[in-house]
Amino acid sequence: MVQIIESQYKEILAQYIREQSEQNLYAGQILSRQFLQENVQPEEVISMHKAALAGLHGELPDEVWHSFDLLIEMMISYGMANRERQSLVQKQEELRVEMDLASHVQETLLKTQRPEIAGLDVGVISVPSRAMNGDYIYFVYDESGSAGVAVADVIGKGIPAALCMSMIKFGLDSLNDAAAHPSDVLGVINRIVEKSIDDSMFISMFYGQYNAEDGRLTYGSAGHEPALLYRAETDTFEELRARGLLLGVSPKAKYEDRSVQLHTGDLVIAMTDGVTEGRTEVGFIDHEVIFDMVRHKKDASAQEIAEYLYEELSRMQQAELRDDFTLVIYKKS
Amino acid sequence: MVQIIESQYKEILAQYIREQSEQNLYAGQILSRQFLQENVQPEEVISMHKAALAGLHGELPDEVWHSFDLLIEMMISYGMANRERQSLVQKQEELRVEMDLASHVQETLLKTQRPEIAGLDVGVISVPSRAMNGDYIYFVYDESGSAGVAVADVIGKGIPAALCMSMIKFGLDSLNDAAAHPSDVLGVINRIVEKSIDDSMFISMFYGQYNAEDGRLTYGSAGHEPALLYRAETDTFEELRARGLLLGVSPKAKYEDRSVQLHTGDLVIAMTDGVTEGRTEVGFIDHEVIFDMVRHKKDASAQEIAEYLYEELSRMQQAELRDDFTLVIYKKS
Amino acid sequence: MNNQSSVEILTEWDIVAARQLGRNVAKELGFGTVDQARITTAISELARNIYLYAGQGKIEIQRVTEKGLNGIMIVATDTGPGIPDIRKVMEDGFSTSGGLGAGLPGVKRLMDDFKIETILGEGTDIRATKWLR
Amino acid sequence: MNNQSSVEILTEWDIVAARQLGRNVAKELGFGTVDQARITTAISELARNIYLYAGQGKIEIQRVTEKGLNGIMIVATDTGPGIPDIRKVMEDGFSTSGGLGAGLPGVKRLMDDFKIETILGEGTDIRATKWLR
Ligand SMILES: [Mn+2]
Ligand SMILES: [Mn+2]
Ligand SMILES: [Mn+2]
Ligand SMILES: [Mn+2]
Repeated sequence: MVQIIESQYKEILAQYIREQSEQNLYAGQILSRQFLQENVQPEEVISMHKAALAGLHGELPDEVWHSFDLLIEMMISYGMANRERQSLVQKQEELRVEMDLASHVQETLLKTQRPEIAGLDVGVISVPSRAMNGDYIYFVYDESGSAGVAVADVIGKGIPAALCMSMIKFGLDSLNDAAAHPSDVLGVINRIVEKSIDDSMFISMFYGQYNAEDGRLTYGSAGHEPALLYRAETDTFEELRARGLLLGVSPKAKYEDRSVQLHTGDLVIAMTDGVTEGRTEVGFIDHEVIFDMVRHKKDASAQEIAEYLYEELSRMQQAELRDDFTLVIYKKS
Repeated sequence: MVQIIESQYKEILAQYIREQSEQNLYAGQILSRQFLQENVQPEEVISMHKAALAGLHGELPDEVWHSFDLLIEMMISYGMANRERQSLVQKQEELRVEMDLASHVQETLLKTQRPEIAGLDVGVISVPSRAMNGDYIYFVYDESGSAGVAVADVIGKGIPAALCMSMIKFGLDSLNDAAAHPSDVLGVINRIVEKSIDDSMFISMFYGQYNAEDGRLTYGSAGHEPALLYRAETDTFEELRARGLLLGVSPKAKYEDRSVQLHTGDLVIAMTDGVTEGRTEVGFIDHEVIFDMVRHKKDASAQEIAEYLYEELSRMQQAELRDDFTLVIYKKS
Repeated sequence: MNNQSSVEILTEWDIVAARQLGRNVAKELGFGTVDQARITTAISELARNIYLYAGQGKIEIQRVTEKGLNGIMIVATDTGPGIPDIRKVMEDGFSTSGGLGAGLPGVKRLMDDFKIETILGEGTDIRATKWLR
Repeated sequence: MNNQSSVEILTEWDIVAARQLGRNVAKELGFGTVDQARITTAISELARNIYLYAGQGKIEIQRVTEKGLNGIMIVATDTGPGIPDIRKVMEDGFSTSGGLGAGLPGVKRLMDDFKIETILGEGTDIRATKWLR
């Protein structure tokens, strides 16, 4: 193998010394790619070059050959660096496999079931910016027509954030009450978070509780992005804001319950800041942009609207999600 | 900067062509290290070499100069590879920071408090083989003198395993009963695990429940390494084994309750397989080896015994932990 | 100020022609030997991607001026299948392995500016610029 | 079969002497120019670590034979502070940065076999071998 490569190289060198054509250089570049793939180190390339030149022009004076010997010495560090790269690439590959497994475990561990309630159409999308999602959606519902949804965002991304998600999931599991008031749910989760994680991590959460019997949505927020309410009758938007500290800041934090009456065709869009703070070439994404998209698609199903918003907004960000992107849509039918 | 480097290189080349001494080569190697640190790429080294040689021996024939032009072309791929290395090193550094934060989050999230019970001395050590621990120790105790301990090992390491730990912690938290029977605890956790994670992940667990009133230890096991019982009176060892499938295999798995009477000076040593399956140069670590170590240190405190076992056993493994290493010692005083 | 010329990439010979065009322009603009080699290597990688994976496309070489700097821009366009996951092909560790889009992170490193747009089923447009300093 | 000779490392000049010793032995054993350069670079790295961080120590060069192969073994011993975390210094990314133990993963890559023993407060013993093929 090495001998074939050596004679190929000598051939290219001979032609290049004769012709200096672009084609010779192209042949050289292809060979050099092959060198790299077959772990030929740069110091070996110099040595091969010296041998090839000696074979072609053995008559050259000693200073030429000495000069190559120094050059071999100079290339040893680059050879070491190249071997380091190979080992780093391999490690990265192992890590990729580990992260894929981890994000699969995260998915199974945190899976939640979309409410099936008469008169309520639910759409969901959640796309992580990196391997592991730091946004979280949790549903709880019952046969009497209550449907709660928590939309949470851990401040911070990646593995540390992913670890916190399970705490939220198990906290919500332990409540297990689809009719619970948002203020109570946020209060309980706040105390768990405050107790379990240290001062550098915070979580924002929107909690919405829909009651199919009277069509009211009760909601609360722990420092979370406001949800949007689209009013079908007037074709207008309202922001659903409620006061409350981020989860984990203080065990004494109090949360509000607010409520709105939903009518046929109304949409509630809860989201994380990854939806609105996506940067485009011209700056942040404006709420007006989202309004227009929602209006354009308002007659579609909740899931179709969610996917449409993701596609349009991620296109505007040149597919470079800087933050996890999560949307939940409740559509009253 | 570049000009200083260039003239330094020319100087070294001139001397080497004249003397060919080891010292010149050493000077070259030091300069080459500096090149690498200052992001001089290998193609630039060749170009610098060509220029230096031209300055010293401009009379050399054209084939020499052409040959260097081909060599520059050959080095471009190596330059790309080197830049890739730089970016990989940086990514690895970022990952290191992320993993440090993650393992800190894991620690705070999973923290558990060592029982404080009259007549019971508790020792604990848990050392991860990588950034994140896939072994887990959980304590629960009450004022009536009950002290439960769970020692768990996720089959698998790293981030995916770490994500599973929180599930166990919150499962055990929800029980919150220091007097619960091991068979019940293992049954509950088994159902949570079976429901929450997929078929590729399993967890082994030893559960021991000590009652200070009568000095009995009741224990059960879900496919976990047997615990060791050291009898002070007879200076002998017993293995504490109990039947039961790994957690997560089947929702119907049943677990045993077994029990032993502890006397003053007796030691219960629960551990994960990282303790016994550490490989040394001569093979696996034998139980007899551990027996001798325990005998040697039996009069020390439970914590001192645990730390002594870790130091001795990790020394035998040449400090290369292949698996997470976890030990809990209950010593009846 | 723009000044352009281009080579259709249909055969491997066209890769050499694109390199030659790029090298000529780079030399005229005053780039040194090392930068010429980098620019032609970038052209090679882009042209090979067209040749191997898109089947059809072209390489344009433009002289560009911005903020008083002169530069050379390689524009590689094809009507191939597009790249399904740009994030993935732009990741390190792929640049030296084989496969679709191999070498794009390498091209990005050889040049100063790099921009890629791709639409599935329609094709890919890559622009890479090197400035003369 | 063993055949040894050694150089005490006290000044930077001793690094050059250790290199020269290693190169002579490597040449005599029949190693080519590239391998000679790799072996002397490994010697340099080890000797520099002694010079910079341990203050005192020595480099021995041994000719070794095993399973019919001839080889050269560099033995670097010092009575310095020892290395607190071997796992860390053997990690990639440190080899090209500065600091204690810099370059050990590099030495490992330049040679065929590599073994390190260190005791805090007592010193470090590194053995690196390259086989002639
Ligand atoms: Mn977040
Ligand atoms: Mn966010
Ligand atoms: Mn494990
Ligand atoms: Mn284990």
